[in-house]
Parts: sequence; C-alpha cells; structure tokens
Amino acid sequence: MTELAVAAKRPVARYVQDYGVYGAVAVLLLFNAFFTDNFLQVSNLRTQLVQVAPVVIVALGMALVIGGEGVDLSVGSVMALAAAVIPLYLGFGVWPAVLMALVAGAVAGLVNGSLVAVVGLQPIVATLALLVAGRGLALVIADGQLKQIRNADLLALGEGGVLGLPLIAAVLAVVVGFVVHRTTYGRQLVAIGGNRPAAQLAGLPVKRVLIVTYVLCGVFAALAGVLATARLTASDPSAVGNLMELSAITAVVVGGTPLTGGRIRVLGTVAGALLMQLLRATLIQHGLPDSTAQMVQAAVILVAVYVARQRRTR
Amino acid sequence: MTAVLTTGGRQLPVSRVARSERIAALAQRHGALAVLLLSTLVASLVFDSFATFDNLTGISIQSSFLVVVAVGMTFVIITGGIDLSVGSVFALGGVVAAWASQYGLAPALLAPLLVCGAVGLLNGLVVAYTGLAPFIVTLATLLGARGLLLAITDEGARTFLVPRDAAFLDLGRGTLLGFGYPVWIAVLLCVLGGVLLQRTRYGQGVYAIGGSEDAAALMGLPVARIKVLTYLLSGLLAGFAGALNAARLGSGVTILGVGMELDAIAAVVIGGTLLIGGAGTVSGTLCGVLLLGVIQNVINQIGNLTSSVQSVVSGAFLVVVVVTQSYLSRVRRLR
Amino acid sequence: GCTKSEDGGTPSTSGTEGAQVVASNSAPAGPSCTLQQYGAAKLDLKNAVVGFSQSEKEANPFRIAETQSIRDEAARQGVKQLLVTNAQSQLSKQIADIQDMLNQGAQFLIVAPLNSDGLEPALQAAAAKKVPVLTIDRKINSKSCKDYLAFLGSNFVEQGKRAADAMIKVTGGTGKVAILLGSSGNNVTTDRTNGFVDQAKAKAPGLQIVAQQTGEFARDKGQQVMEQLLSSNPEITAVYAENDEMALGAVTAIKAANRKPGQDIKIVSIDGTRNAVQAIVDGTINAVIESNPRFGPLAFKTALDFYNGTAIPENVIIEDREYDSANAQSSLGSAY
Amino acid sequence: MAATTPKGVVLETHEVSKRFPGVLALDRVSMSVGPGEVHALVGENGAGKSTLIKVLTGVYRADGGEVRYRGAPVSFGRPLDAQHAGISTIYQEVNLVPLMSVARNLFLGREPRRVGLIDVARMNREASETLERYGINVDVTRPLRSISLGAQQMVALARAVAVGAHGDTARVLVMDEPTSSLEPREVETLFRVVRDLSAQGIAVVYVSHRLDELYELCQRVTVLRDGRVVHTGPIKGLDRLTLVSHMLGRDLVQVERDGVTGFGDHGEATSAEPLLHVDGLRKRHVLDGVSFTVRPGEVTGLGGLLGSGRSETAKAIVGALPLDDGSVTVGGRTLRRLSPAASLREGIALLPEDRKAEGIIPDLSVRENIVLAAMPRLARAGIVTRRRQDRIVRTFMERLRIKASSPEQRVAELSGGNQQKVLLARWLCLEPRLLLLDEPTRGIDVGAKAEVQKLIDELARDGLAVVLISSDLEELVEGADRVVVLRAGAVVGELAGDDVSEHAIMAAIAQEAADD
Ligand SMILES: Nc1ncnc2c1ncn2[C@@H]1O[C@H](COP(=O)(O)OP(=O)(O)OP(=O)(O)O)[C@@H](O)[C@H]1O
Ligand SMILES: Nc1ncnc2c1ncn2[C@@H]1O[C@H](COP(=O)(O)OP(=O)(O)OP(=O)(O)O)[C@@H](O)[C@H]1O
Ligand SMILES: [Mg+2]
Ligand SMILES: [Mg+2]
Repeated sequence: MTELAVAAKRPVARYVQDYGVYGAVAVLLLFNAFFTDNFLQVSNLRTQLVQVAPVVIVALGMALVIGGEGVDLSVGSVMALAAAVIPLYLGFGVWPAVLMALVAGAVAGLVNGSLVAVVGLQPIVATLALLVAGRGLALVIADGQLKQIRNADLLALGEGGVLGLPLIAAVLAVVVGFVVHRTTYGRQLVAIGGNRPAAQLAGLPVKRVLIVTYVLCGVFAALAGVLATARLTASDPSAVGNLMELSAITAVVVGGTPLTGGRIRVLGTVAGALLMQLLRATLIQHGLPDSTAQMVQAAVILVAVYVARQRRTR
Repeated sequence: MTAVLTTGGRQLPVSRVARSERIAALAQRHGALAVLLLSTLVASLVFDSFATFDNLTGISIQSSFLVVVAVGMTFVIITGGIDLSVGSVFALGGVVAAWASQYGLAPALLAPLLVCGAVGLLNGLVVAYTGLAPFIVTLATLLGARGLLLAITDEGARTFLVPRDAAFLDLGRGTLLGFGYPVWIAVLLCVLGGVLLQRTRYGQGVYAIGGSEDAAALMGLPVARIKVLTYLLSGLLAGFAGALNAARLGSGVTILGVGMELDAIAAVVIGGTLLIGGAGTVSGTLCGVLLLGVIQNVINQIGNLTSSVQSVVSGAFLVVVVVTQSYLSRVRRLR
Repeated sequence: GCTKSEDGGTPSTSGTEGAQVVASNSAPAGPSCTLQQYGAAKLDLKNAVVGFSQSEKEANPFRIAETQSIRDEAARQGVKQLLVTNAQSQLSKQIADIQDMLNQGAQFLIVAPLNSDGLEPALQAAAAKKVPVLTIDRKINSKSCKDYLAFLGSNFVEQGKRAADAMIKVTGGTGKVAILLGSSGNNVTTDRTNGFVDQAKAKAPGLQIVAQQTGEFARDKGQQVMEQLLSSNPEITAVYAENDEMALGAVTAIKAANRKPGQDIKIVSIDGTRNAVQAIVDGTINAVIESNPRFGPLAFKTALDFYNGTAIPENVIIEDREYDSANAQSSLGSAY
Repeated sequence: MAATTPKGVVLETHEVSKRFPGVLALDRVSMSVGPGEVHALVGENGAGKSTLIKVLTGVYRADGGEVRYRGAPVSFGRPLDAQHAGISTIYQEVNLVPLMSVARNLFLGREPRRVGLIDVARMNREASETLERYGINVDVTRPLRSISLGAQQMVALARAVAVGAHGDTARVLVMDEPTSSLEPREVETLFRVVRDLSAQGIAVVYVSHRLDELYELCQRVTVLRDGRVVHTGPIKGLDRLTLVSHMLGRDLVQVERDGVTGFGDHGEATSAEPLLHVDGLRKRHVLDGVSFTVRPGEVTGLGGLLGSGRSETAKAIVGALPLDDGSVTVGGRTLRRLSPAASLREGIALLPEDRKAEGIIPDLSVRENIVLAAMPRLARAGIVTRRRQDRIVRTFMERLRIKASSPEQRVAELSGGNQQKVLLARWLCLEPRLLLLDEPTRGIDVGAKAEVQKLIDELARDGLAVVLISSDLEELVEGADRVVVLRAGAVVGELAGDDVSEHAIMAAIAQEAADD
C-alpha cells in the first residue's frame, strides 16, 4: 500500500486557500500592533476576546448547520429568547435559569430541525419564520422590558476576564472540533451535507442527525444569549443578538466552510469570527464613520472569502 | 431478435402519468395562488373592511415595490443563487433618484439604474468569475451599498427631496383606473419577467444553471454571462423599485429597505420557487408578495396586537403558508 | 406559570406625575391652525374611531410608555375605537399601517413618525379622506395645517444643546468627550448630535470630542463600542450618549475597565428612563435630559381643542425635564 | 466496415499531459482521428479516457502538449467554444438538467424562435419527432428526471448529434461510455446513428468498456493505461485477448487463464428456505404487483427492458421508494416500516444505480465513503475509531483494486469505475445477508468487471442472497441462478437453472408483449 500512503502533493495555492484566514488574522494583528494606539495592551486584547466569544459560540453551531447543507437564520432571535427566559427563573437560582434558557434554545432548534428534516422546508425559510417570531415571543415573555440582572452568580459568568467567556468559547470549539471529526454523528452530518440522497440510501439516520444539529445550534445560540445577558448585566430581548445570524454566517464562511455543505472547518470558523472582530475593532478604534466602516467590511469579506475559495481543477 | 425487442418496447401508460403529473404541477405552480385566494376569502368574511376597493388598491400599491424587487430575486434564486443586497440597493436607488430628480425625469430614472446596476454587475461578476457563494458576496454588497448610501447622505443626515413640481413624482403617485402607476409598472414587469424566463434562451439558461450548473456548462451555455446578467437584472430592478418608491415618497429616505431581502426571499419561496434553483415562476412570486401583503393587512385588521405579538403572528403565518405550499407541491415530488 | 423572577413587578407607568407640560417659552410665534383652515369636519371624539401609528417596536421604555399613554388617554376620553399599529421600524410599513387604518374608518390619526421624510403618501391618503393627522415625538418635513395638523413633542436639537450644557456643568467645561451616536441615518441621531456639537463648540472650547461611534440606540452595542473606545482612547473623561440605553451600556463597559463611571468618566444622556435616573441616584450617570413619552393627555387635549374651534399652534413643544444628582432621587417615581 | 486508415486528420493530441493533485492522469498522450473514422478509446478504470476527452473539449486545460484541430493548435476555454468549433460531446455521466423538460433539454441553447421568443409548440413537436427516431417515445414536456437513465442517455445522444448537425460545422462527435445504461435495442439505434454520422464524414471518438461494441463499430483503437498510450492501431486483426492484455498490462497467458467473464459455473439450485419474500409491491404508474422470492446462496437476476421497474423494485425493497401497497418479508418476519436504515439493520443493502446522485459523497475521502454505512458499527460509544476503519478500508481497496492516490483522496477525484468499486466496498464491508445490486458493473473495465462478477459468485457461495439487476444480458445469464423478468412494473416470467438464456429472457418479454 505504499503508493497509497504517498500523500497527495498540494500546491501552494491550496495552502493559501486553507490557511488564508489565519494569515488575514495575523496581518490585522500586525497592522494594529503598529498603527493602533494601546492595541497590544492586555486589557484591549481581553476586550476583543470577550466580545468575540458569543459570536464564536453561535458560529460553531452555525457551522454544524451549514455543514449539513442548511442555514439557521433564527440564532439572533433564539439569543433573545434565552435572554428573556432567564429573569423568569432567576428566583430559583442561576443554574435552573440557565438551564431553562438552554431548554428554550433546544426547543427552538427542535422546531427548526423538524421543519427542515421532517416537513422538508428549505432551511432559509424554515428558520426565517423563527427569526421573525422568536424575537416577538421573547418580547412578549419579557413584556417588552429590559430587566436589570442583579444575581451575582450570573453576572460572574460575564466577568472573569479571559478565563470566562473566551475560555467557554475555546472549550466549545475544541468539543465541536472533536465531534465533527471524531464522532459518528459528526461524520454522518458531513456526509448528509455532502449528498443527502446518498446518505439516505446508505441508511444514515438523516432526520435524526439534522434535528440534533438544529437543536445543537439552538442550544449554542441560547448559551450565547445567556452569556451576552450576563455581560450586559441585563436581559434585553429587544437588542441582544440583533443581526447575529449574519455575523455568524460570515464567520463560518470566511473561515472556509462552504455554504453548500459537506465540509466543516471548526478552527477556521473561530478564525473567521476573530477576523471580523479585529476588523470591527480596528475600524472603531480608528474612528472611521459608519459609512466607511461598512464599505471596508464589505471589501474585507470579499477578499477573505476570495482567498479561501474552493478552486476547481481545470 | 432486435425486431422483437423493438416492437416489444411498449411504453408505460405515458398519457396517464402525464395527466396526473400535470395536475400536480398545476397545484405546485399555483399553490401560492390557492393559498392567496383562500386567505383573501377568509379575510373578507371575517373583516368588513377587508374586501373594500380602497383596501385592495392599498394592498396592491404597498406590495408593488416588493414585487419589482422580488422579480429580480426570482431570477437569481432560479439560478441557484441568492441576492441579499437588494434591500440596501433599494434604499440606495431611492436616495440616488431623489438626488437626481432635481435635474429632471430622465436623470431621476437613469442615475439609480446606473448606480444600482453597477452594484448588481459587481455581484454578478464576482459570483460568476470567482465561484464565491452568492450568499456571502451579496452579504458583502449589502454592507457596501448601505455604506455608500450613508456616505452620499452625510452619514444619513441629509435627505434629498424630490422637487414638488418634478414630473418624476407622477410616476409614483399617478393612478390609472384607481390603481397607482407603480402597480401597473409592477404588473408589466411581471409579465415581461415571465416572458423573459419562459420564452427566451436567456431564461432557459437561467433554469438550466439552477438545475445543474455543470451540465449547463457542458451543454455549452455561457454560464458566466447568464449569471452576470441575472445579478445585474436583480440590481437594476431593486434600484428601479427604489426610484419608484422615492417618487411615491417624494424624498430619498435613508432608512428604507432594511430586511427587505428577507421579505423578497420569503415571497419568492412562498411562490413555489426552489431555493436550490432550477424551478420557479414569476407569477408564483407575485402571489407570494401579495400573500405577505394580505397577512400584514390582516394583522392590522385584527388591530390592537402589540408589536411583539404581531411578529409572533406573522412568523406563525409564514410557517403555515409555507407548509401548506410545500404539501401542495409534495404531490408532485412523489410523482 | 411556574416562573419565578428575581424581583417584583415592573414599575407602573400610570399616575399624573411626569405628565407633559407645554414649554412656556416656546410661545406659538409661528402660524396656527383651526378647523376651518384645515378643512376638516367637526367630530365628537367620544364616538370616533381614532388611529395611532407607532413607529418602532414597543421594546424600549420610551415606546412602551408612549403607546400606553395614548391607550390610557383614549380609554379615559371614552373613544369608541382606538386602532393601534406598529411599523416595526419599517417606513413602508408605517405608510401601509396608516392607509390600513384609514380604510378601517379611522377619523382622527395620531402618528409617531419613523422618519421626518417619506410619509407623504400616507398623509395624502389622510388628506383625501379629510382625516386630521397629529404627529407626535418626531417632527416631519411637511406643511403643517395642510399635510398634517400640528406637531407635538420635543425639540431634539434643543435636547442635544441641553445635554451639552449639562456636560459643561459636570465636567467644568474641559475634557475629552466620546459620543455614542444613535442609529445611522436617523433624524434623531442627527439632531441630537448637531445640537450637542454646536453648543459645546460655542460654549466650551475646552470640551474636545475625541470619538464618535454609533451604538445604534442599543445597550449591548453601546457597551461594546465603549469597550473599544476605552481601549484605544484611555484618556476619555466624558461620554455623551444619545439615549439612556447606550449610556447604561457605557456604564457597564467603564466598570469592566476598572474605571468609575460618573467620577472618572462623566456621563450625560438623553431620555429619562427609570433605569437611567436610578443610575444618577447610584452616581454612575451624571445627568439625563428628559424626552417625555407621555403624549396621550396632551395629544387628546390638542384634538379636543382643535374640534372645539381653538387655533392649534404649528409646534407644540413640550417641556423636557432634566435629571441630575440634585433631583434624581425625588423624581425617580415619575421617570418612565 | 473496412479498416481503411483515414486520410487526413481532424482532431489530434500531441504529447498532452494533465496532472491532478496526486496523479498524472495523462502522460504525453498522442492520438488522432480522421474524418469518417470511428476511433475507440479504451483502457481500465482510471486510465485517463474521460480526462483526455475533457481536455479535448475544453473542460480541462492541458498542462503540457497541444491539441490540434483541423491542423491548427487550439485551446478551448470552455465546452461552448469546442461546441462552436464543431466538436460535440456526450460526457460519461449524463449531463442534462433533471428539472427541465425533455424537450427543453434537447433544445437548450438553440431553441427554435419566432419573433425573438421561443416557439414552445414547435420545440415540443420537433423534440417528439427527433426522439421517436431514437426509439424514445415520451411526453417531452415531462421533466427529464422522470424518465429512466437509459432514456436520458438517448436524449443526450440526440442532443449531441443535433448540436453537431446544427449548421454544417460539425466535424467531431465524442462519446464517453454512451452505452453503459442502454438496452440492446437502444444500442442498435445508437450504432445506426454513429454509422450514419461516420458516413457523413464526421469523426467519432468512442469510449466503451464493452469490447463487442468496439469490434462492431470502430476502425481504430487507442489503448490507454495509467495515462499513457500503450497501443494504437487498426482494430481489425487485433486479437481480443491481445487488446485486453494491453489494457490490463498483464501478459496474454494470464488473461487467458482468468477469462474475461468472472462467473464460475452455476451452482446447483439451492433448496434453502427463501430469505426474502417480496409480495405484491404496488406503486401507481411504476410497480404493478411485483412478487418474488430470493434464497440465500443464490443469485436472483431481475431482467426486463428499460423502465420495466427493476430499479424501482430494488428501491422499494429497501424502503427508499414509498409504496402504495405490498409487503417485504425477511427471514420470515414481515417488515413493518420500510426505510433504508431499517433494512440495513435487517442486513439488506442496495447498491444504487445512479452513483453520482445517490451513491458517492463527493467531498468525502475514499475511506469515509467506504465506511459510511458501517460507521456506527465501527465506532465505540459514538466515537470513530480509525484503526478498525483503516483495516477494513485497506482490505477492500486491495480486494477490489481501487485505484486512488491514497485512502484520503476525495472520491470525486476518482474515475467513474473506481467510484463504483468504492460503493461496492461500502456495502460489502457491512457483511449483509441480502445484497441488491443495481447495475453493479456499469462503467467498470473488463478486468474489474470480471473481479466483481467473481466476487458476486463468491458471495453467493458463502451463503449471501444476491439480487442482480443488469442491462447486460450476458452478465445476467451467466451470473444469475434464476431470473425474474419484469415488464411494465409486473413480473411476467421466471426462469431457473438451464432455462436461463438470453433467448429465453427476451422471449419472456416479447411473448407478453404479443399478448397485449
Ligand atoms: N478532478 C479530478 N481531480 C483529481 N483527480 C482526477 C480528477 N479527475 C480524474 N482524476 C484522476 O485521473 C485519473 C483518470 O481518470 P479518468 O476519469 O480519466 O478515467 P477513465 O479512463 O475515464 O476511467 P473510467 O473508465 O472509470 O471512467 C484517475 O486516476 C482519476 O482518479
Ligand atoms: N424508453 C423509454 N421511453 C419512455 N420512458 C421510459 C423509457 N425507459 C424508461 N422510461 C421511464 O423510466 C421510468 C423508470 O425507469 P427505471 O430506470 O426505473 O427502470 P428499470 O427497469 O430500473 O431500468 P434500468 O435500471 O435499466 O434503467 C419509468 O417510469 C418509465 O416511464
Ligand atoms: Mg471515464
Ligand atoms: Mg434502473
């Protein structure tokens, strides 16, 4: 089998394509190190990590969904739902409240998953419904009000510096990476994303895998909602997670996971989220007006995805 | 032996298969229409003020701009792509048109087409020649177009007004037989869109690319050119809709169009177009937009719902409509 | 259900305390409007159908209080039917909403415009049916007494100016200020920014504006942007937030950076929500300029006056209060 | 069919090379084809035939060497350019648009127009007429995917010919395994068309694994092995065994010993209890009460024409096709709810007919494609263990001689035949009780075909129950112990033991037809 063992030689372009995001992150770090005042301060780096953590968590769930050839537009609304649920149960203590928030996320994911896997709706529309309804529901639950959180245990989740949110996100990334590459569930998900009819005929539990995936995505979004709430020291269902779906999808795609499914890049997703975070930080810290900032972001997204694109042999 | 085989090649009862399939196809193509008629009927029975001329013309003019945008989106989705930038482009078109209206009618129409066409062209070129996912490309131009709009309007602080006496205003405000010009324009564009899609080689190419891009390329279709044209068309239509809207509003409002892409996508999908591409119709999209309009109207008719409950209700409506539609089309998929 | 929240009920918004008062200094110098001039038919509000078009979701204290106030007053006046719609921040939806209410037979409309421009089609539809439109909280760029009856509300530029005055007071006229802007493209943002910047420039050259970034009127965005600004500009000594939510977000961000909000970094904001006034009491925010949302009583009074033949001034500018450490504790009950 | 060496050359390659990551798919390949010549291109799976064709027609760009067309070097940027220049192609996988109607597929890009708009009525009429000439009698307004693969292949052929005939620029027709999904009757039609074209002076490049066809149709042959030309010359006078030994790169003696078909002698009809009872499968318009039994240790063939419902029967058995009525009994137990997962648990596996759409997961590696269905069994507590996987993968890659640069190569990068072997491995590693094989040797080279056939024999001998669906009558006759003949979704005859012969199968089909 020696001839089989010979690894395929990969041209340089392939490396750029696979590792381009990391390069881009490095470039942005370097740029800031030289041109942004106080950038290399510990407190600033910590700020970036803390801010990016919820995006990373949501994006990890999104990466799973996208790997299964789906997409979940409802993540932002699910964050709002989780945020709205927390104060209701905080009287019982932190963990019951967090648990209920995660349950809310799981239920939302179950709805999405069932609509996609059982009813057979197209993911964009199926989750669009919950994008619209979810935040409404959250506001109904919260009576439209923002609620200040005073529970010290919950607030502790939002503090704790690098060992708090970023650690949770990092651990989750490792877990998701393991799940994707090393578990039957993960491999089946990727197979389903790659060719659903074939996976079906190969006897894979397509529906179950897809539902589990959307549930995971919902739970991750809910977790992000909990953490965002802790960080904000308030449950704010009207604002938390706004446009999160776009940030998460951008992170996933910039990280090299194709939207057509069949491939999941976990580390790339983390890097994608970091890239967008650093970019935003750069733009804000250099005081660019909103108009310029948006155009620069657009350009960077295009370039980053272009570099990481899947070339076809010809 | 061969002769035996040839005469032995009796076919399955093709006509029987075809007829039932045609009925199913009808149900799919007109599933949105069926749901639309049904909900209109129910709404007229339940609410007194629903089936009035004023209300119906109201729904039609309110929907007309989304129709124009959604027609472009239909083309894009049939190629298997998506255009998230339409909302921003719609707003951009309106602002540019309002600015240009001080120079007369023609500039007011041409300037937005030029600017928005450029955005569409950019989308098309990038999608066609780099193979990047349309979702992410147009997500970027969604940001970019909005940024451009803010830059033009001094971070949104300036609102360009259409001069009171501009002929451009009539385009948005005039009526014919009780229906506003935008309604007629939207209907006309639907018809043109339908013909373009069904009866031209370009339209067939659009279907082919969505059905199987590889096959389309191997069959010798100019895939890249068709894609560029399609995104260009979507940009032009979104910009034109924005201009039309500016003519109606009398100003280039900067805050328009946020989330419009999702409405357009929802309408297209409700109309029976597959998001994976390869199938869909403009008439279905028209029904989809009207259905969204009716849902909105019904929510207002119910009255007194808080904004949060309104969102919940419209989300639920969306699910019901799409599920119904998908069951209607299921008949076809199972053959 | 079996839920159990941490603290008791939400603060009630009822009571007459904190009611709107017409600003005495803004005597109607401009034109005014009568029933005849407007060309509307006389109407008994008690038996009328009144429509209220809200612009944004009732998802922040201002909008909640505003809608509630209209509802309460309509009930108090015994209005036969009050139609309420919400444009969910979409201008085209607001136009549709207004037209829908007209089609449902609304005879008098109260509109909280989402934007100063762009409502013309809706106003025309109302004019065609001779239905008077009273706009509240945001002024529109149309002809009063023709396209709409009158405007009732605050002057946002003025609010910005007063915020600048308050800022000068709490900082002593010197300092490095960061501005947390509202959403881009929004008239309120523009006015509150211009008012502040102009006044600061005129009155206190020592106030240096070192950063302006949008926090989109939301608490979490305010917090995130503030965190970034604190990293890049540690020398910031004051924050002007264009609404309370962003100010509260900034407070959290400043605390997280181990600085003392209200002391190391002064904060002035606009709105006057209960949470913000409480923050003044706590010493984390220095001053808040009120933007009073309780339009109900004044709106219906204006309508009654109008139908009784009284001339209505073009702009009924209300008097906004100002909260600072001196009055916060005592006014807490009347904040919304 | 005179073996005249054609004067002049229309299309030729000169030292063309093409490298893919990990393989040199073409290594300085030179070949040429003249007007009116039918030129066979043969070789094992993965020899580079399809790649060569794609280089010729502008799908791939060559890394080295040059393509000359009508004397001048050319470099087509896209298939469209080749088409415009007069080279039309039928690619190996059917490349049409499944959701579009048959007629629209046929005319895509060259629709008849009136006042600028497509004349739909005329297009449909002409499409029906054209297809009738190819023996395809369908409602051309139906979506293409609703007709069988074979019929689709004929549509592709009709299209390629028509595109070529369009204008008088047509000079070359390239066909990559056009007959792999055709019935004998349709193969005849195809030959007729090819001969016609050749008589008109059109050059034809013809790829096939069916040797008979080559001898019947072609004048010259080029044999590729591992991307290199190992033989080229007139086919007449070329001994069949010599040809095969060129392809396989083994010497004559060995080939002779192994034989070209891999099936051994028929075993005695087993008397074992039937493992599978299929009873009254019914699905509107497709299946009309199919019943038969399958015994362990026996190969049961399903015979019939295109569209007779063989694939549907197989799919119905594993629950991939919802049924209106009917039952499937395995080992005496009637299955309640049919689904692919459930039948897998019962030990029933189906090798699907359409490997591109229903078989491979293109972006996954060869390894993962092989272990896909077996993964849960190879995993511990839901966690994949590589060692067991690697052992199995290695075993099957060796046993089936799957040609890949490594087990980690993307399966989409394998040649068609090797993809088929990967799929076979996927099912074999499950050690099923019942194996349903739908066209298992389609697109497989002679060597591999024999191996697969031998494998089927072995499996049956080991007590596995096998259902074999094949359009290749010879394969069916040699391989099956019993043949169930289907027509229009119903069983019309069953042949066993010595009664199984090509003639008997055709008679069964024909007799029933005569009864109608
Ligand atoms: N896109 C690709 N990327 C990488 N390798 C490829 C690609 N296409 C083909 N190959 C490799 O090139 C070699 C030749 O493949 P090709 O498809 O030309 O074989 P073939 O002769 O047509 O075989 P078959 O008879 O099975 O169709 C194979 O080793 C295959 O794995
Ligand atoms: N020559 C033909 N003309 C028209 N329709 C056909 C033809 N051949 C097949 N069909 C259609 O294809 C459908 C099913 O074909 P299917 O592939 O299942 O048959 P099959 O017996 O499995 O043949 P094979 O596996 O050899 O392709 C039938 O519904 C039939 O209408
Ligand atoms: Mg091949
Ligand atoms: Mg078949």
